[in-house]
Amino acid sequence: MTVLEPLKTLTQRVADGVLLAVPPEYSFVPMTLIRALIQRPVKDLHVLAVPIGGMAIDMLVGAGCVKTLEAAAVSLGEAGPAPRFTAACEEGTIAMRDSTCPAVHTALQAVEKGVPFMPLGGIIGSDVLANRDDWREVDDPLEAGNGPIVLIPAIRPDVAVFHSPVADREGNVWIGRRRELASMAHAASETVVTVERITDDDLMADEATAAGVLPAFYISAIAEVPEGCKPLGLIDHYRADRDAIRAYAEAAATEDGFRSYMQHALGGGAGLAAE
Amino acid sequence: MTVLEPLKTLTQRVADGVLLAVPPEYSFVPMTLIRALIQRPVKDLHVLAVPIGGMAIDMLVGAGCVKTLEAAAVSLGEAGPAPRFTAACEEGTIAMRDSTCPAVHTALQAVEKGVPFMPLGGIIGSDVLANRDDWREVDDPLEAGNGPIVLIPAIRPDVAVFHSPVADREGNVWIGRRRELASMAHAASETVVTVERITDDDLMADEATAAGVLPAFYISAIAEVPEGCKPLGLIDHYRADRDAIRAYAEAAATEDGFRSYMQHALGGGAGLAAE
Amino acid sequence: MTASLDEFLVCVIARLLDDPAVRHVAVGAASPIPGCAALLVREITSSRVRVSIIHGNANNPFTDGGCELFDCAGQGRIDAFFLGGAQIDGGANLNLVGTGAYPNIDKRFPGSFGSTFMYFMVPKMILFRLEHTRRVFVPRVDFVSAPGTSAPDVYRPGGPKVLLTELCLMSFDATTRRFRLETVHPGHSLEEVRDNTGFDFEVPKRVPETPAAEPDRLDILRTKIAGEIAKTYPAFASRVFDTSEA
Amino acid sequence: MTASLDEFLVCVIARLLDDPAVRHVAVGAASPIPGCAALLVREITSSRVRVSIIHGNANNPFTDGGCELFDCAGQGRIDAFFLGGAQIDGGANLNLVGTGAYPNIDKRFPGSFGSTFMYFMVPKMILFRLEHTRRVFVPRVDFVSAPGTSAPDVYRPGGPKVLLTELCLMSFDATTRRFRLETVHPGHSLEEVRDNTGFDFEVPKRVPETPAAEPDRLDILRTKIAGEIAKTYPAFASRVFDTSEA
Repeated sequence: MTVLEPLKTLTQRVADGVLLAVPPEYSFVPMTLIRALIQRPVKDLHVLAVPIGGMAIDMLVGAGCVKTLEAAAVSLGEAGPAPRFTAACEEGTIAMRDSTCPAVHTALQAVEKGVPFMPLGGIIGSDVLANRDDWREVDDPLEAGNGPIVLIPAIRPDVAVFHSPVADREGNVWIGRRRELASMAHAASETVVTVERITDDDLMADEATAAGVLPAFYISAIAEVPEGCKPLGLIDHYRADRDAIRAYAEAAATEDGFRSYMQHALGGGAGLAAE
Repeated sequence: MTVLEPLKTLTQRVADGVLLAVPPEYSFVPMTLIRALIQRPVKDLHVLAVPIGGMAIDMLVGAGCVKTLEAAAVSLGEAGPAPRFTAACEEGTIAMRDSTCPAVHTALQAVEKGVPFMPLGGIIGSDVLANRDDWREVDDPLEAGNGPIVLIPAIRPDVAVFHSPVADREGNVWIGRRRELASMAHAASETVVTVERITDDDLMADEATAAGVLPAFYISAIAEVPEGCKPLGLIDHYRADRDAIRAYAEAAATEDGFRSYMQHALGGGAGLAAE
Repeated sequence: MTASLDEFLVCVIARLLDDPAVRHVAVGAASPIPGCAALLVREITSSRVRVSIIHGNANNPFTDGGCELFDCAGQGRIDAFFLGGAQIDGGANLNLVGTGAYPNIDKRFPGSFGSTFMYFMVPKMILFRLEHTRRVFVPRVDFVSAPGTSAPDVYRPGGPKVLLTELCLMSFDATTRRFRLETVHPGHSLEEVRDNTGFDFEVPKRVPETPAAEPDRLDILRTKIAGEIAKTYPAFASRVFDTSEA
Repeated sequence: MTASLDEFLVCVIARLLDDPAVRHVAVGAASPIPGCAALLVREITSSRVRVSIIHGNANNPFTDGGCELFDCAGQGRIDAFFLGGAQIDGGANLNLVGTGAYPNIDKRFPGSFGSTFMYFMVPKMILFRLEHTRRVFVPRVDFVSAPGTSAPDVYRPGGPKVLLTELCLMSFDATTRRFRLETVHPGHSLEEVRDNTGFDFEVPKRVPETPAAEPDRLDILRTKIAGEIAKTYPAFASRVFDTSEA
């Protein structure tokens, strides 16, 4: 059964050292949960950006919570480069596994389908491939003249996290057309969700909206966290606070600036892993 | 641009000899279109059931429109075996390619992803595999100790057909949670759709329902055909007419019974291919 | 209360599913008796057991299209599933395609459906075939829709665990590749099972009788489950429970 | 009406897209100028050209999640797309990852995004990099996010066709694996292009000037497109078209 619980206990479901899947910047990013994880602080995460990262991953990296990071890119969008990610790569303080967007989707879809790998076009001749000892370029295994192709091994996240506008009491969660959240949840061993609100309605009852629902049996636990994406946006609920994102980008340009920003963001508390 | 046109011209988009993808019995089956194709009559079809067939495919087979059929199964559900399919297999009048449900989905998803094949678990040691010279069992191509696996080559339908409750004037089509219709349309070169009605609303405008919409750029043409699934059902619109399906099952038990049923169903007109 | 054969079988299956390892039961096409059993277990476990009925909308939680059931099984999220077969042999091989030398079929059946995949993936695979005759239970199936066992290097987290018929309940041992008679239904005998089974199977010294339907469960079945299953299988519900059709 | 550089570049790209072979233009992350050009071409072709802007909801027709853009490209449903690069070399290899000896990066950029796939799949791939310096246009990229050309046995229906910068428009020939200067923007010269390009490229005998922005298109851009692009790129629209932010 899906559990409805407070954020505090929900946060405990992301153990130190897990492989954590995080949705892309523009979609359903659980910023309040991320800040709570940093506050704890969570340690030694292996983070998979699905497929790109933004402020959430930059903060986790800056706070020293991340051991390895797999992503097709990390950036703050219109606010520019992700400063702590950039610094961590340049200083070599995280192990970065560069990927490309469809390869992340493919790796999750392999788990979704219960197969150990899936093929993906393109990629051949890139240094992305050259630096991935887990990916494999093979001659057409059908022997049908299709040429070489790259096989992407499955990636099974231990925990997937996201924030949604609404869940019902059965644990069904609205995702709308952000179906990469479905693939992420299908692939992950556990999926932990924060939502704006819990509704007493049955989200599956109406065929008109059921298509946008991730069924409860993929969801481990849900916490009600209003405004849980802020300062990022949540579709149909609130827009991204561009001033706040720019302020973060400026503050996080230096290690000291980041630390004082985070101390303020976490309510002056402790909890930066590097301390 | 997606074209809105009458059923008569829409029918011409299914040329003789094409590889035609047809949705499963319980979902969005374009029965009026199928009857119009039989009336013409369409010839030498290669039919792909996605992944199982029912009355629509039984009628096409009985009317002599089908040269080869790939399906995981064909049946009339609670009304019993599909009589014309059964007879055609036993008499050897169609070339039957037996598949299994997830293999059909996998073959379409390979086209969807632009790759020549996809792996699928299970299957090994079955006579389904033994009788498919296109499928290929290979040793783990990752050489990671995963054991043997079957590779399913991509299948690209020339035309996919289905019936939906509603489309808008841009050509966006509602599919709800029947997402196999999306895979089918993504994989097919052309997708031809009948709908209960055309709406002046923009189906993509509301985020709450957009998740159930197949975007217009996958759709070649749409015809407004009220009650276009009957005697099968259409979700939230009308239930399957079980008496009519049983009457079909009884009539089609013999070749003669099928022919007189179809002559009645097609309005007494001509058009059975075998005539 | 006397249970009909349908109701008796529902209760047998319910006992097989009322097992802590079973968290999610899926029920495929044209399976009203397994469907009833799954819904009954959901009821008596206060929804600890999830039930997914693939056809129709009632109790169908899937929102990702026709592939989702198979994906779920591939992910290990389905703990129990049901398969039948026009022929089943002593190695638990299933034939859902036809008799004769394929592709020159003598008698054609609908086809393999998802069995060729599901039989490998679902840990508790329950074979359910009402008709217990030598026509069904053959020495060797004419066509293997799905094999009962696989070589050790084949990825196979699932496979056949039990076989339930109108006569008896058998278990299947993937190591010995043989069925074992567990219980014989009331009113039937070991000899009757032997006479009607075309393959050899293990018989323990003492073969108990299959327990009767539990009265409390039978009551729940008739009061709460009958209407629920009618949403998916109206003809079945009408025949067995005399529900009026919607 | 004088066009700003942004507006001028929008009109150059619009001419590249106003081509019967282009039925569907997709625009990826952080690409406001290509986004404006695509919307402009949609407007002047009466929506013959479809436009999909990936980020945000406006003009985003996708309903199948983050993979749909890539799936579409793999299906051959995307005719034109845009890529940039922190470094681009004379073989049209792109580097979006960083400078230095990877993984010991000197200067890190965001990452390859989908370039490693899209560069192979989209027939009309337009390289768009405003900054035209030897820092960007290098003899050999430090990291190949996506290669400009591939061996003949590699499935590659797409690849680079043109390169547009603040100075000029070049074309790319996959057979010779070289860029060719097509036009130089008004106010700039061949010498300036040569001085600021770190790789060798073909120069025709006569190098025309890049045509100016068409006044009628510029008018449409300012009146109809400005508001539309603001839905996806508010900061850009505010800067270039002085739209008030929502």
